[in-house]
Amino acid sequence: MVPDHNESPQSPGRGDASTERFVFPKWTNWLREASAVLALGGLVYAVILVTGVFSPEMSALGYAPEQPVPYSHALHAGKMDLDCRYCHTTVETTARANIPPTATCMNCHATVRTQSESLASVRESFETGKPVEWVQVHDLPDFVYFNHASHIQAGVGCISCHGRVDRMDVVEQVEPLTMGWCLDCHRDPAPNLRPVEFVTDMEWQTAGDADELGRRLMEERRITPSEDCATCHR
Amino acid sequence: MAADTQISGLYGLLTEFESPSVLVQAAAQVRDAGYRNWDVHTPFPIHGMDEAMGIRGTQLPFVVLAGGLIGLGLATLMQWWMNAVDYPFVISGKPLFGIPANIPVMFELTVLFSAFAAFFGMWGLNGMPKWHHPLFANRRFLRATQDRFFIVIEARDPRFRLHETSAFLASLGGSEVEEVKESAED
Amino acid sequence: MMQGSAQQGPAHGRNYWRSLQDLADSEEFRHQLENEFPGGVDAPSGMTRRRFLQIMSASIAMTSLAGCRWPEEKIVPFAKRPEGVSPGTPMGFATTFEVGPTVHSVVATSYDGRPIKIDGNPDFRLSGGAATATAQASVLDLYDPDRSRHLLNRQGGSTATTDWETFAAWLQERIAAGLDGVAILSPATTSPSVHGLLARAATAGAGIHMWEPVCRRQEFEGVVRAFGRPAAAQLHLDKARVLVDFDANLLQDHPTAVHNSRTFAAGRNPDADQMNRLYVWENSYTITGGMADHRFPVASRDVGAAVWALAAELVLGEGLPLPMNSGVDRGELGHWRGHAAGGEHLGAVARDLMANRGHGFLAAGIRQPAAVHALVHVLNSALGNVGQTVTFRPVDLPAVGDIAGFIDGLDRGAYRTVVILGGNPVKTHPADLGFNAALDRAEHRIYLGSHDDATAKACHWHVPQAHYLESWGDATSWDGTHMAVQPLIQPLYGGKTAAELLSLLLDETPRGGWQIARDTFHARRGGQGPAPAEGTDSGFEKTWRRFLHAGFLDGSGAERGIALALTAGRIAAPAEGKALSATNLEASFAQDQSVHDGRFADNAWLQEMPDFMTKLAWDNAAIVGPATAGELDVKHGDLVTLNLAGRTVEAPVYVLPGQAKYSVTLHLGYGRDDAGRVGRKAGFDAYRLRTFTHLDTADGLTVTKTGRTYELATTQDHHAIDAAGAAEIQDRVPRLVREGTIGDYRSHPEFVDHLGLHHPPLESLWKEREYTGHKWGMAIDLNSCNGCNACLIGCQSENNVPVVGKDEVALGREMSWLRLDRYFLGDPEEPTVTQQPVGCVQCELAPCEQVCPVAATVHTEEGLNAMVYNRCVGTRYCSNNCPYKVRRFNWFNNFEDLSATQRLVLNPDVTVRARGVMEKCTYCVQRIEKARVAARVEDRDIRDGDITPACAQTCPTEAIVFGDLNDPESRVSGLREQSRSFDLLGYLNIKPRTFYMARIRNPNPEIAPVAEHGEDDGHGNGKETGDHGQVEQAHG
Amino acid sequence: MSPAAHDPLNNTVDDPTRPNALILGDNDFTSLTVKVSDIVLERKTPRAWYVAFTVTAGLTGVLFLMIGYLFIKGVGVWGLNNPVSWGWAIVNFVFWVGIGHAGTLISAILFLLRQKWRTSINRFAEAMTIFAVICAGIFPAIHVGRIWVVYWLFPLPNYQAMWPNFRSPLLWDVFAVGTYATVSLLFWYTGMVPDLATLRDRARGRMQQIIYGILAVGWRGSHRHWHRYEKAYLILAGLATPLVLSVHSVVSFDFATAQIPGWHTTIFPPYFVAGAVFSGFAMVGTLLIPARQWFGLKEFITLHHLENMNKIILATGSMVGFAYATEFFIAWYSGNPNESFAFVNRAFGPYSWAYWIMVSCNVITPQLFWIKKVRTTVPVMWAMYIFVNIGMWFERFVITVTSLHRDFLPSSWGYYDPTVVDILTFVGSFGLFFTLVLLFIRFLPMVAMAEVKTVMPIADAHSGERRAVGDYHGDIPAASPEGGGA
Repeated sequence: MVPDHNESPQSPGRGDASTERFVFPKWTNWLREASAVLALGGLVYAVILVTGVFSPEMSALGYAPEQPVPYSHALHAGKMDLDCRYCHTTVETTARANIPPTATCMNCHATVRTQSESLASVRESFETGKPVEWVQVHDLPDFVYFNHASHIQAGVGCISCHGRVDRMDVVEQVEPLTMGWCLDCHRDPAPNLRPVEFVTDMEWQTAGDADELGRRLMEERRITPSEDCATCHR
Repeated sequence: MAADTQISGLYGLLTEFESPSVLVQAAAQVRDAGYRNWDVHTPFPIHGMDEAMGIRGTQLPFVVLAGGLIGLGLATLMQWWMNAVDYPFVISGKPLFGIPANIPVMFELTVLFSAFAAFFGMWGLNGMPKWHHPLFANRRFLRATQDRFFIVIEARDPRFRLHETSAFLASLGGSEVEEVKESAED
Repeated sequence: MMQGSAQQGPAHGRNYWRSLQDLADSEEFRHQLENEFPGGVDAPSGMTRRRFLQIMSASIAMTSLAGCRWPEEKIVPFAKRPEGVSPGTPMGFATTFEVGPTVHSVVATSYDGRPIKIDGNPDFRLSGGAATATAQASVLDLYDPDRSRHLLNRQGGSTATTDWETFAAWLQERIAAGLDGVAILSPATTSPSVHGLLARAATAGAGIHMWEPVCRRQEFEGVVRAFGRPAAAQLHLDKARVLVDFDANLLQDHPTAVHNSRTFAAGRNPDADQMNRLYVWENSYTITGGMADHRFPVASRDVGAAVWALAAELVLGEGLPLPMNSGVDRGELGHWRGHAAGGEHLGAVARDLMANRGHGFLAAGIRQPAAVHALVHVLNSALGNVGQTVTFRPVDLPAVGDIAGFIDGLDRGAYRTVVILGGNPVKTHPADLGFNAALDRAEHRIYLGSHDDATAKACHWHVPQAHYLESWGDATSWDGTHMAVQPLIQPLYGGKTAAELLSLLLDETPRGGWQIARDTFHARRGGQGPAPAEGTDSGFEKTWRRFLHAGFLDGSGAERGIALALTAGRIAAPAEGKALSATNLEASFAQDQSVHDGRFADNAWLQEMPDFMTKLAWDNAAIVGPATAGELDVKHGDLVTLNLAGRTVEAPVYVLPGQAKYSVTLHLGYGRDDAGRVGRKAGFDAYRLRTFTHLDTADGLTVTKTGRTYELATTQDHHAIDAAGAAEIQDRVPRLVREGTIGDYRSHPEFVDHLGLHHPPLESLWKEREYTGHKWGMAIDLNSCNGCNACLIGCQSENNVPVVGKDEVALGREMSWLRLDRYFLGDPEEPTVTQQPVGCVQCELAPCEQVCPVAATVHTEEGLNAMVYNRCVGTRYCSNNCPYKVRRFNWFNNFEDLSATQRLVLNPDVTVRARGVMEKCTYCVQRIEKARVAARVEDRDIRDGDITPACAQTCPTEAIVFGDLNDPESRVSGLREQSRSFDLLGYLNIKPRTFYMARIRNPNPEIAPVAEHGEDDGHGNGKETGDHGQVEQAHG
Repeated sequence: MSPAAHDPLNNTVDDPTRPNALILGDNDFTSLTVKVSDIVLERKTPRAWYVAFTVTAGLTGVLFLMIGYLFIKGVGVWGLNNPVSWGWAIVNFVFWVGIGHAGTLISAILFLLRQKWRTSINRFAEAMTIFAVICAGIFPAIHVGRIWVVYWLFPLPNYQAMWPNFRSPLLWDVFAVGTYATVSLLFWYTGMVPDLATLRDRARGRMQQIIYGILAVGWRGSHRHWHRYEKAYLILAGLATPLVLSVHSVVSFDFATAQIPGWHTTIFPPYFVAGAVFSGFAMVGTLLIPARQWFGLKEFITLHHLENMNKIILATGSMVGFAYATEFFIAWYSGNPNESFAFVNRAFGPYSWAYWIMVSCNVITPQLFWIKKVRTTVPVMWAMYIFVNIGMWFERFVITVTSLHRDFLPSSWGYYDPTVVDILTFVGSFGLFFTLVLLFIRFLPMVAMAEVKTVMPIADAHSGERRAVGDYHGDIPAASPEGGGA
């Protein structure tokens, strides 16, 4: 864009031809719209980043680590219909749902599939007393105090948090287990409540309206889930 | 006619003044001559020029008002929804929503949104940023931001006739009238 | 990764929240697992439930930091789960903690096999659920990283690590010929097993000597002089209406101090018909002195004179007849009548005692000579108190030599092999006996000790001593009850007990601690020979199990005791020494309430625990009174040289109000240059001035300034208070710590209301929230609280409160959630003192909450001021706005330097707080939630008493009561209704949930004419009626 | 007065018949443009600038080192403790925010009040405002315990489903300071666009033309643009005026809504604003005097300007002094013993040294500006500015620390000493501030050329006509030569 004008004013107010002028090309006028779009897009991107990508949902959902023993819940809890509490014995009475000791496995596997290769490490553990190191799937931060017993006693089914474990060959996390997700249920527990006797039943469905049943159970059992911070954080 | 502008690639005609007082009178004459697509370029805002050019008030205050109201509404709704509806906390035994504690944020967001409205509204109404303009190619025009005063009549003005307009401009008391070319397409 | 850093911060974020589970896969932990519990258990089935290896494996192991998700965690279940154990559920076991002759019956809480907390044994009469600060802190010693980890053999300057078997083989060869030439130096112990073994050793020819730096020898001698036989005096303070404490510090330095505190507090109920009255003569303020209605500061050596003067006043002034065999010469009494040490009010005290014959009680402290004790017993007998407020349990004192005999034996060459059963005598021995040189003469020196300390380094063999939580054993309580010591954990470092070492010396087949304790138990029940083998005698097993379960053998003690008759020979009057002056000061050696005699120097909780009176942490000091300091021209923090009979030590000066003139108190047990990392730099070594002839007090101390100063870290008065500030404190304190006399209280029960600040009626700008469910609240009775610090350590242990070290304390960054505010009022030479425990008071209109920008501290539906550590960003605004300044900020990562072993002590029910996070008392919300879950599981409501915060649980005087203010039947509601209740800073209209009960003093009207208390608010008649609980809000 | 009257650069003569000129020397549009823009475009950067820049950049480095250390170790590296949880960081924050008030005040309030003398100094003052607010903004961000989660203070959607607490004054601070910084930046930038266009059009280097070209967003002096521009500027000034009053009011709420004696005071908002203006003007003066000296701007930033600033300093300094007195009066009059003690303790307690430094610098020193000789003698006034800066820092120190160190319960009384990290962080913030100032005077137009042109006598399109009262061009000397630009 060479200027077409060679006359140079001689005053100190510059405009002299001694230097070349840079004139922005015409397309630069599009940058106005482009920058507006970029700014808006950036804002949307940041919100998505914070709410979505930084959220545990992105990293935790679908987490299905390989376990040292290829134990299939689908086989044991599904096909063979073992009750959850056969192995996770303390779930009704204590904060933790225990992982069964090797001895529990050997209750059956002392006689069943005694030569199976995949059970070799179980047998070894039983003989040496060295425990099997399972990989924890549902892992809350340590500043969160979750109590299995009180949830079981309130009639929250295993399925509400752990999903259809009876269909999982490898256990995977199906719920986000975030604070917001916990709060959803604490604020409106009715849909997730069932009679206590059915908490471990994966197939259980109410005949009537789940919400209505939930509300009735809340009343009967005086279930008023707390939203206090101190309930879970102390 | 506008048509011959297109053909010649002419953007408009420019004339230069040295004193603001002459400029104001010249502008009034351009206004009186009935031109519409014309402008005055000055290094600083000149008092009385609005009248001389016949510019009516800008819409900007309404834009700002709208921005301010949006800010105020957003602040009120946000504080109410966040602290009283979506996640209510018991804080120092206070009510979940109380105007006094929310006034500072309401005020700040009102001002913030108004300021954004004023800033972006002004540039938007001015059609800016606009880094490219035919006038920038003119050497003499560089002094428009320094110490000289210009009147430019665009070729697309319905009353624009190259020779008549040129003569009219020359009669206003400025220095030599110059043609400004439309830039080539990039 | 992203998740982890967002929540927990960069770099070492993990450590903050996960300290428990973190350790599981660390190198150190594996090392412990594999190498440090190598042996089997010596009691096959008795130990099953506590098999550490198995139980530890239940913890959750953490592995790599791999992946974008937060780190993978591993769950390591049991291979075979022991019966009755469910992971993550704490269990309590009764055991016994012994400090010299003091025995604490405790319940230790075990979490996945780790002992994490010590509480008093609620079933045992003398503890009643309360435990002293020392007993509670003892669990930390278990995890002390500086404990000896190996059996060491030092020969000719080289140190070799060896093992028990090698040592046992060597020792048995050495003593094959018998125990002649063997000397055993033992600290004091009450263990019948050890006593039995020592007696057998003596029979076998060994020389037995005892050295306990702070012992009750003179007390027993006093009983012998008065009654002709040794006995342990059993105190029944609840029956006493007038108590006179001569330097005895009954509420702290007594084997039944916890029980004494409780019974004393019971006798001080201002609403009962009778309220007891306490007179104290002592040189340095003790907690007992703090509780006194009348306290007379007097040099420790002059306490005896005060007793004589009181005796003279009683006998000659009030005509108290002296009983038969009193051993007191009436003529001699005349000499003492009106002696200056007794003070001008002695007549009034005497009359008070005479008026309450049979309901009085006099006691002398262990630092007083036997003759003083004897005279006190005579007076108790004469006043008819024996059999009422004091009874006796006859004991047989073992025939053992003292440390002088031990040194003599070494010097004579009689002892060639020396076995030291703990106690670190190289550090604690009297300075004048040439102990170290004598010890060097022994050919073989064996030391059983917890640390590789100075004594260990002076010996050839160092056997690591087992912590009591790792040990089997037994003990005898003050009332004679047979107590059980049982382990909760396998010895971490292969430690042994004294009994086990003695068994190695004496038994052909050395027995383990379990067997020894069983055998002794068997013998105690009248059995002959060894205890029946396990499972062979079901009757025995049943009682043994009951014994272990309870922690003591029920009925084996003398609950009442008996009255003894006087058989005294002539009781010698104290010798009058040269008058004390600024150039002839008294050095008074005292046990320290933190480190005792130095044995707890490595206990960080105790080191950081502020002294209840000086508020000094991490140090001892030469304590002088204000007037004496003025005469000596020394200031607080000046470093001075103390010179006692040519022995010198440098010490910082602490000017303490109420210290007797010309008496300098020096606390023992500091300056341990042989201690571990915790105790090494703390304080100065007072043992270097302490001689065998003057173990308790010595004249002739001089103080010279060095011109240097020393930084003393205190948790109160962090900075010297200027005159205006001091005046303001004097003005302000009566409004904060309200107190009055029993006279005021009876005539104007609402007097407490008038002590507050005058202010218009308090109104809120908004409609206040109503709490309809539970409404937790706490009452703290200032009338009972004596400031013993037990609550402080209980809180620290329960809530993972970090230790920050001396430098941080000096800056004012101590972390204690609960603090004891100590205020002196009145004349600095004879001030009164009050203690006020202050933790978060859980204001309903909490000022901290409204200023938190991220809502990290909010109210729960039950009115708790919850602190959410994981939400806190650390603006510290809440702390600024807290009028009580009870919030504590983690200025650094306070857990960074803790090893995996040290982290074992942390309570997994409470979040370990990160750097940059505010923390505070939450009324032990974890216990509230636990009670709630328990109630939910059992489908019932929470009952009053279901929830006891750690501080309330351990309070010896039951001064802290927690409960539901909405439950009209709860204890705390009842206290709220009482007219003594008041809110601290209630006029700020913040509605604290913790309230205080005013202290009521019971001064002798003869000494303090009926008082001005209650009138000194300047508007005494402006009383308004109203809810007493809300008095301050209704009226100022 | 007579010697001063002979000084051609003295326009502070008290002569009611002859108003003082705002722009001195024989200047027209051209010479003004040249003199100002050549500082940026033509003049060789003085060696002193490089020396100064090296020093300030080094100090900025110290600031970031200290922040890094703080980040690694924790807030404990400062001298804070339990009663005194806020120390130098908050003091520095309030100090810098206060300084940041002068710019917007000059731009906005003086603009609305038609004080034409503002045009020479407003650019500089606004720039200083931005830089001071940047320095201020650092402190609240780094003073929190967990810096990496400080974004929780913003109402961002998150998986905890939590929102900030809008009742907290700290949150108000976030909004107030954030808004203030944003609006100040918009205002400053808006004002600078015509001057950036001047630089663009005078620049000879291609890079300069491009950069200033981008920043000038295509400004070409169109009057249709000027029309909206002036409206927008007026609106922004109108918005910034309550804002400038609100920012320090909100900052004062941090203290005033707390219940610590010495903080819990209704007088704080006006008192803080007066103090802020006071300290801001002092800081503007501190920087302006060397700048006008070294860059030959005495004709545009005249003694008259400085004198006017000194009058404002005198006025606001007196307000501050009055506020100090009022606090004591109310402390006594309220009958609240805690409040009374807080003030007795301020004046006579362990921190009395800080209190008396504050009083001497803030109350006594500015009173000397009653004397005309003092307020028109440059070195003297510069020394006074330094005193005021020191005094105002101590004011914040006194308010923050002495109130905290002894509050309700004597058991928790303490004392606060800064650590080396505290001190270096503060010194480093000056480094950052001066670095930014140096960059500003090197790369951006220090004087608002377009605005100054409007107050030059020749700018008046109606020159010769009778002036209306209160007209924007009010004070043009009648005797000044007409049409100087011809």
